[in-house]
Amino acid sequence: MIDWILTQFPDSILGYIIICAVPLLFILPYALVTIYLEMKMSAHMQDRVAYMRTGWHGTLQPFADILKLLQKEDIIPTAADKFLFILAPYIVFIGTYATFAVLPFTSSYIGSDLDLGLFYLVAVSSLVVVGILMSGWASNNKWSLFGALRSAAQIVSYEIPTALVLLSIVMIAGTMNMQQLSQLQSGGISDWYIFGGPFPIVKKLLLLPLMFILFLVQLTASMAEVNRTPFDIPEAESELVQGYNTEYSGMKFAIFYLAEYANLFAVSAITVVAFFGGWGSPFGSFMSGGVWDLFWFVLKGMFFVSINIWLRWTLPRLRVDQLMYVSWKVLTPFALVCMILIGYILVAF
Amino acid sequence: METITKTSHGRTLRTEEMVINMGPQHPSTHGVLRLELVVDGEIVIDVIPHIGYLHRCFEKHSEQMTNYQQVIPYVDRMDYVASMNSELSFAIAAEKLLKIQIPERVDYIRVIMCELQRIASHLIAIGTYGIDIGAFTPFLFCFRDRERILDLFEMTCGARLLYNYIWIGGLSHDLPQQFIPTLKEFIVDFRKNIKELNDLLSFNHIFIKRTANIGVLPADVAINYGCSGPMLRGSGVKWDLRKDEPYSVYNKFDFEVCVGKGEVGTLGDCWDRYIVRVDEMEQSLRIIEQAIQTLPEGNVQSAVPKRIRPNPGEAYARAESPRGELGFYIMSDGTGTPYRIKARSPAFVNLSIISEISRGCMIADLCAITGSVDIVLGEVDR
Amino acid sequence: MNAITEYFGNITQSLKTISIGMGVTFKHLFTPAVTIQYPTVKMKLPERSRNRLYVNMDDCIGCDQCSKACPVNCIEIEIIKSTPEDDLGITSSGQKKKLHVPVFNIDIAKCCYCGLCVYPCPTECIYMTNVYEFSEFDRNNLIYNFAKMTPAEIETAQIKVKKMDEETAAKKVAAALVAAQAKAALDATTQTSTPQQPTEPQ
Amino acid sequence: MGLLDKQFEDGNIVITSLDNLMNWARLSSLWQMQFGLACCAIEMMAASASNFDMMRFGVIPRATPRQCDVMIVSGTVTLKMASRIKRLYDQMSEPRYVISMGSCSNCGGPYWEHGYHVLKGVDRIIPVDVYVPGCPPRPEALLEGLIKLQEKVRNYSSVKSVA
Repeated sequence: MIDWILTQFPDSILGYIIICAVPLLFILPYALVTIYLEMKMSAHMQDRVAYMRTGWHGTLQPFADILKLLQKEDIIPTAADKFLFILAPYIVFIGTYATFAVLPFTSSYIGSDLDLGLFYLVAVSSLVVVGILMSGWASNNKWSLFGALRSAAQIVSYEIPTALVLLSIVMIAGTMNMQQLSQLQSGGISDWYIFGGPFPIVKKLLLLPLMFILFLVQLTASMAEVNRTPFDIPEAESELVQGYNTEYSGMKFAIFYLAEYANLFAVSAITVVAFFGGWGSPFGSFMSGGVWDLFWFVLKGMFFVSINIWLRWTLPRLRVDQLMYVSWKVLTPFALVCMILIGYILVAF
Repeated sequence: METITKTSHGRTLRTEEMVINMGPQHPSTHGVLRLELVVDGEIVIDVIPHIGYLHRCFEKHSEQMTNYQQVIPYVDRMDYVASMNSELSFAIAAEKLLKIQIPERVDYIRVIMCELQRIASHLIAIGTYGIDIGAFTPFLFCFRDRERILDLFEMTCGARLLYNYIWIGGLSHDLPQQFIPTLKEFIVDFRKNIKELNDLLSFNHIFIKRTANIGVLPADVAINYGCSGPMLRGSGVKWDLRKDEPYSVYNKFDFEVCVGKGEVGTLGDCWDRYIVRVDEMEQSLRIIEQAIQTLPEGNVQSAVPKRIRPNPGEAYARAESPRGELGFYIMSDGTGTPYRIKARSPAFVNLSIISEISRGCMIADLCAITGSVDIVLGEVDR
Repeated sequence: MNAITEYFGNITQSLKTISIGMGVTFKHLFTPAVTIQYPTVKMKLPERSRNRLYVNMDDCIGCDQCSKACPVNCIEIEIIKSTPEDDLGITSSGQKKKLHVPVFNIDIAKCCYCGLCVYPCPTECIYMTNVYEFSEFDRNNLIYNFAKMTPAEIETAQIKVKKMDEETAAKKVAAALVAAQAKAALDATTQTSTPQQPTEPQ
Repeated sequence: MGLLDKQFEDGNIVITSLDNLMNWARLSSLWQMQFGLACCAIEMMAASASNFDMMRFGVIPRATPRQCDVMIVSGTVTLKMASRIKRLYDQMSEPRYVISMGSCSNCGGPYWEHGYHVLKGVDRIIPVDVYVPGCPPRPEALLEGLIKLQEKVRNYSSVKSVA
């Protein structure tokens, strides 16, 4: 697909710009659907119905929200650091958007087929924290500052279990390339790494419990990385008002909002690629190839997005120190032990 | 403001305290309370509560009324989450002043209403406490159940929140026909819902970790500060005016006084105060069940005085509101207008303990502590 | 050892309680919603429901009882006496109306919906209805005027009353004059027998 | 107010339909400011709870004034609180609307006569769009006020000469 675009615009920067814009084709509709999905899901969990008045069952609501945010006055507080204040939401969005470059949506499309795909992911997703820190600092609001500092501590801590989990996957797969990673698991449901990967039965059974633990670690860490309940302490509504985005209004806030949802999909996609076979169909070669790949990838991604939503509307929030406890004393040791065991299994069998 | 602390490495660390303003518009101050925090990073060093943002001049107002009956709407608006209990407290005080005997049916209905109101009030306390801790769903479950209680109230007296139902010497209406069956249905459903609430929130491990050992209030401190209600019982003191100084017909019912036991943490922590409220809802259901079984017949308005003109004198009566001991002191000069009315509001007294128990906790804990105190600003400021 | 059991206990407890909680919310995902979709579906209010006040002016006798009972003084009533030849009709309970009511304003914005005005009304003409949808863009629209009299009617009523008052005053003066004369005559006759008539106290 | 506010001298079919679209977006996504003052706040909470579910109208409670469209003044405004409400209103970003909920914020309510510490109507400090009477108004009454506000927003025109 990328080659095709480049052939259409030979030797021109325009081709690259178009390539860069391709993920937007996915993110924007996805964000609209997810906002709607989240509200509807949470509402039905709480015995109510949510959006009903715009279109059929309120399906047009996300459009209304976005259009309204477009019209809102864009306030920059007098005492704010104007440059950073304006820059921050874009940095957050860029950090999230950059991860989409290496997500293998189908077997034929990947933004950039990097050999260091997973490494790039871990590196680039830390950019978000810079943006959040910026916004918190530039707002000149004490609550925002708290949110930003909490977020920095949180994301930095949770990078480590994520990295360890991904490292284990890299050890098993022997590649950091996201596309190859998906290719390895394309042989149907039994080849997925969550079920031990495409290995002989003994090795598979040995890997299975470890992979399950790693999956739980990854799920928890990914929730923390996107700042969602029970790890939403940077924007903890009942403590810090809105945390780092307290002072943001209108479109700038919309960008934060969009970035949050895009990030949600990005981390879910990482889980999917690492454990659930990426774009691979669960039935092996049946229903695979072309559009089916995209279908399976998005379906699996949305499944984990829904799990995130489900957890968000069930659980209370952790405290800052407890958050650190979970990361450093639970997730990191578990991931480390699993990684060592996996190394042993790989060598021994 | 600059403090120099020694780190474990022996080097000195220069930190500065920050003054931060929480409220009057803040999601977890339950209304218009303003807390002035002095924080060192996330650690709260000092809390100074500022009140008066909802001062509605209740006491001055009641001295302007031409009739004791007219005070009741203002009593309603004092503790707007538990109006029935406030009304009962005021009615008892006024009846004491007037020296009137009320029919037994009135007493029974009052008890049913007050216990229903106690459940409704605790539901709000529990639900908003969930929000303080970050769980949104329990709040909506609580409000769903509360709505059914409000339907019962509306069926009886026509209003959902501020009832003007308990009058001096009687009630404004008798119970409607379909009240008892609807109430019985509600009791059956609500028992299940309490269990569900416990599954979802009370025994959730994150919730326990957030509230256990936080804001520990030792019994002696609680007594010294004059705390009452779930605040005091959460610290393990068995003090409930319904049992210890029975008013109305509470001595006829069999129920337990719920106290905190320190099940998951230290005795007197936020979780204990929370669980006391959950347990009290079950006890209220027990009282209601007993009351509807033995509900006597009678006319609810037979003792309502045509003209309320007490002899010069004074009276004080107290009752157990969902927040604690709510007392009214009424002074009469022999005219129809009350000469002086003073309310002893439990939320005000309970609130005063915030700065005592929240020193050294984190900001997130402070939200948990304010929530567990369960203040209603209308009653704090009056 | 204790620390280790606590550590693993914490983890298992968290996983267990989280899954229980998730079970609860999952169950509710498929229970029907309790929402009443307000503008399309309206809840049937109970009979005793207390909402907007209404005054049936045909029955109002202008006794001012409701206004006195109101704790917030949001009812404003003015009355004009009627002349004997006026027939103001009777209320539905058969009571004869004796007073014109040119002004009967209720400031619904001030009203506290306590219902205290309803009970003292002798003709049950003021009552709370179950209308609750009456929000306004302008606050002045929330002052409800229930009186039906036109300005012309008010004026004629006032003139009549004035005339009647004047007549009665004149009558009174005449009567007083007659009485005074009679008294003087009486005084003159009794002066001799009674030594001292007590005068009015200062 | 917004980006397109009063930028056009007169309307044509494009601007009018764009107006309609923009107004539709505004009216169906009125984010509410999450703050309560007194008794009415409880009914406001009840209105956003399951039984009445204000979110059906696109109303989401936001804690920060910057991201809100509608401020529901729910309860007695005391003189001490009045300055805070004014400040919160100033912090909201345009276009912003105010619903005055209940007797107290309409005109002081039961405290209008003797309440020495009560502001006699919130419209003395901030402009009010819709007055919802009641003490406290039923949740349905608040929703009706919201629908009234939506009607008001629907008829808004960004063209100078308002028909």
